[in-house]
Amino acid sequence: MIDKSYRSSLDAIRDVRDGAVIMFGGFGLAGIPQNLIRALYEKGTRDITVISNNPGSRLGDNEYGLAPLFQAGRVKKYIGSYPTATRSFKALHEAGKVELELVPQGTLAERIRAKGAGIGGFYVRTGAGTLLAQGKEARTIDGRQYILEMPLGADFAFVKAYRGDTFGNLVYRYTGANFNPAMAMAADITIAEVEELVEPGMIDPDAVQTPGIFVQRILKGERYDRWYE
Amino acid sequence: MIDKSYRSSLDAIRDVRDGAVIMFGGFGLAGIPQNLIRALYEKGTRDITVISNNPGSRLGDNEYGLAPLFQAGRVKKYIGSYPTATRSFKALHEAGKVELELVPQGTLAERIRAKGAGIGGFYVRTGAGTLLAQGKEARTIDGRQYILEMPLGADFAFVKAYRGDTFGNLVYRYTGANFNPAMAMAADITIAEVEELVEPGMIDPDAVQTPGIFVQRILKGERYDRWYE
Amino acid sequence: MTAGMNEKEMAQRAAAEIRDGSSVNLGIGMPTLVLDCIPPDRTVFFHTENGLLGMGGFAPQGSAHPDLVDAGKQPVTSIRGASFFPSDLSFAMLRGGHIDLAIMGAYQVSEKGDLANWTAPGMLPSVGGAMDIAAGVQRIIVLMSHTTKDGKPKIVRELSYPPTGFACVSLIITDLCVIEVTPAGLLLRELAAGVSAADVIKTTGAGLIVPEKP
Amino acid sequence: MTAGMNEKEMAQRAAAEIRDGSSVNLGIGMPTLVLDCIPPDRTVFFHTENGLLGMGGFAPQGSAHPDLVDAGKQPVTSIRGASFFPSDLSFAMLRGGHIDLAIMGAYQVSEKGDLANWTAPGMLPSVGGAMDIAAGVQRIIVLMSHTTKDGKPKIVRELSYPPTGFACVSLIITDLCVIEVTPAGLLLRELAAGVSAADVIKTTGAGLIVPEKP
Repeated sequence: MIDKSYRSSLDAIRDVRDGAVIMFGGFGLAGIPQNLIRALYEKGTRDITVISNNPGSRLGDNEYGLAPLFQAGRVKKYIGSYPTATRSFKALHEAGKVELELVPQGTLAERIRAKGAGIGGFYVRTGAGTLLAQGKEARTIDGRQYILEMPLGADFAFVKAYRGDTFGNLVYRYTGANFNPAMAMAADITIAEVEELVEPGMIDPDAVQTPGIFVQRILKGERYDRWYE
Repeated sequence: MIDKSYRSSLDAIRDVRDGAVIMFGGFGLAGIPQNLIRALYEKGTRDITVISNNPGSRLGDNEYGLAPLFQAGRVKKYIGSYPTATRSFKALHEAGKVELELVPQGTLAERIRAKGAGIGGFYVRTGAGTLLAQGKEARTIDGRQYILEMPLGADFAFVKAYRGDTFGNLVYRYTGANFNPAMAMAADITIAEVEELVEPGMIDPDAVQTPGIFVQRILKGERYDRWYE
Repeated sequence: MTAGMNEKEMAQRAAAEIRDGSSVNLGIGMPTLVLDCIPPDRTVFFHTENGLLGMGGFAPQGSAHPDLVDAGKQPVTSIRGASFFPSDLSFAMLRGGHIDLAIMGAYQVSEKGDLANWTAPGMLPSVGGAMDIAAGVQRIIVLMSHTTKDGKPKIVRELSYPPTGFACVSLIITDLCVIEVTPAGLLLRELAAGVSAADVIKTTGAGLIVPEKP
Repeated sequence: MTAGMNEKEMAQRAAAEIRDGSSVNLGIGMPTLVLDCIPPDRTVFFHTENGLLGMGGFAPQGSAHPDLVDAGKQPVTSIRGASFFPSDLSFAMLRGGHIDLAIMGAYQVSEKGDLANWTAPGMLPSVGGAMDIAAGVQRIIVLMSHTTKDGKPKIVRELSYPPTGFACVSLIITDLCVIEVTPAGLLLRELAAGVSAADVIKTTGAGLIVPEKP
C-alpha cells in the first residue's frame, strides 16, 4: 500500500539542500505552508530561491510567514509579485543582498501552471509595453500586443491544503487555495502539509482539487497559527 | 435578484442563428448536453461549426449525441479529436459535405482553456513534426521541438453539469466534467444544462467547479437518456 | 463646507456605475469603500483576485478566518452563491475578459486612458495583479484624488510614471469631477458640488472637452 | 501449442513493468487487458485521459453509470483514493510528464522508438489523445502483434505510417518477444516460449541487437 505521509515537517524536507529553488503556496498569510516554512528555517538551508506571491507579511511591527527566512539571510533570489509586503525584503534588496524577479500576479500563476501542464511558453497581454516586458519577446496577435512568458518550475513546492489523504489527494478551503494547486503541479518534489490527514477513500473523488499524482510527500502540520492582518 | 435560469432547452437556445460556432461538452456520451442538442436539432439551425471531442457516438447500429445533427446535414465544419467515432461523419466527410479540423485531444482542451484564460497562443510538443503540425509555427525550446497553438473560442458553449444554481455555478460528477469546464470559459454565451437546478447558496462555495461568471444561461434538462456503449 | 466629493461620496458615485448582476474587482484602498455602497436590491459579484467571486464585506470581529481574505489581505465574508477558486483560474477570469468592471486607484491617467498605478520612479516596485487587471478587464474606473498632495495634476497628457497598461481606463472619478475617456479625448461629464469647470481645467494636465452643461 | 504469447500473456508481461504506486495510462483495445493483471498487493493508479486517476476495472453489469467511463467509453469503476478532473487538467498530467507509464497499441515502431499508432495512409484520421501521450508520458510501452495480419514487419527501420511521436517508445512487447529501444538500437531482451531469435529477426524490419543469451 502506497503511503506518502511523513511524520514531521522536518522529516519531509530533510533532503532540501542549500541553493534549492522552492515554491511556497499562499497569498499574504492565507494558505501558507507555515509548518514547512518553520522547519526550513530550523534546518538552516541557505541560498534559497523563493517563488511566492509575497516574501512574507507584515502585521504592525512584526513580520510572519516567509519573512524570517529573508531576515536570516537565507534567500538568494525572490521571484514574486508583491515584494513590498515586508520591510525586511525592502531593506535586504536595497543592501544588494537579495535578487528580485518581479512578475505580475496572474502571469506568475500562469507560468507555474504552464510548467506543470507541459506548456513550453505562452503569450499574454499583461505587461506588454511596460517595464516588466523588458527582455521579453513581443508579438502582435489579432492587432494587439502580447509578450512571451516562459514556464516556471522548482526543485520543491511547499503547499498547504485543508485536508489530504495518504495518496496525496488535496482539498482546499476558502481563499486558502490560491497558488497552491498550480505549484503542486510544477515542482520536481511537492510536499503538502494539511490540517487533516485522512486515509484514501475518505475524500470524495469528485471533491479532490489536487490529484495525488502531483504530490510526493504529505504530512499533518504540527501547529496552525492564526494571524489576522 | 439575478436569475439566469431558462424554462426549457429550446427557450435557452432561441437566438442561436444559422452559421453559429458552437462548442459541445462531453466525451463519448458522458457529460454531453443532450437536451440542448435535441433542442438544436428541433430548431433546425443550419451551417453549424461543431467543436466537440467527437461528432456523436455509435452504439451497435445506432448513433447518438451529436450524430443526428450531422446526419441531418446541419454541420458545415467539425473541429475535434475523434471523427471516426461515427459512421455518419465518415460518410459525410468522404462525400465532401463536412469540413474537418483534426486537433489532438489535449491540445483541443488547452486551446479552449487558452481562449477562456486570455492566452494569445502557446507552445506544445504534442504533434510537433507530425502531419498535424502542418502550417503551424515550430520553435525549439531547451533543445526540444514545439509548435504554436492558438486559442479556440465559439459563439456558444453548450455544457452539461450534474448540479447548478441560478447564478450559474456548476458542479460536475465522475468523468462527466471532461471538456465542459474549459468550454464554459471560452464562448461568448455559455448555456448550461443540469440534472439538478438549485437556489444560490445550496452549493458549497468550495465545491463549485465552474463559477457562475462563466455561465450566461442555465436550465434543468428535460430528460436524461442513459446510454451504455 | 469644502468643495468637491469626499472619499465616501466618490465611492458612491463609482457604485452608481455598477449594474445589477455584474462582476466587479475592487483595488485595495479607497475602492474597497464601494463594497458598502451597493443598494440591497442589486446583486453584485465582487471578485477578489486571490480566489473569491461573491465577496460580501469585511468580516465582523470574531467571525474572521485567516484563510478567507481579500486582495488586501483583510478578512472578508462571502455571499450566498459565491465560489472559491485558485489563483490560476482567478486570473483566467481577469485576463480572459470575464470580469465586467474593475475599480482601481492610480498615480496618473493619461488622456488616452493609459494607467500608471503600480510603482513610482525610485520605489521598490510591487505589481500584484494590477497589470493583469489593466490588460483584461472589460471596463476600468479609476477612483483617485484629482491632484497629488502637493497639487500636481494626476490627469496628464503623457504618463511620467511607469505605465501599468495602455488605453484601458474608461472613467475617472476624482474629488472634483467625473471624466470619461473617449476616442476624441477626455470628456468632463460631471462636476462635484461647489466645483467649476475652471477649477478642473486649472488642475488637469491634459486637454478637456467641456460640454456647455457638463 | 502455438509458439509465442497470446494477448493475455502479453498483458501480463506488460503488467510486470508496472511498479507499485505508479500512474499508468492504458490505450484502448489490448492494453486494457493489463487492468486485470495487477497483483492485489500493488497499488497502481490507472489514468484515463477523459478525467479519472484511479480507475478500478470495467463496471459490473448493473453498476455502470453513463458518466463514469474510460477513454474507450466503457463503463468503469474507481478505486479508493481516486480523483475525477476535467480534460484540461487530465492532459496537463500527460503533457507535463506526471504520468509514469503509458501502454499503447501501434501500427509501427521504428528502431529509434518513433511511434505510429494514430492513423494509416488513406484512412479518415482520428487522433484522440495519442499525440499528447507520445509527447508527454515518461515511459511508453507498445503492446502489439509482431507483424501485420499479412505478415509484414511492424518493427521497422523508418516509419512508413504517419508518426504519432518521435523517439518516445521505450519497450516493445509482441507475441514473439520483448524488445528494448536503446541508444545503440533495438535490443532483443526476451523471447516468448517456442520462439527463436531467428524467428524474430526474420519478421523484424529493423536491425536487432541479439545478446548471447537474450
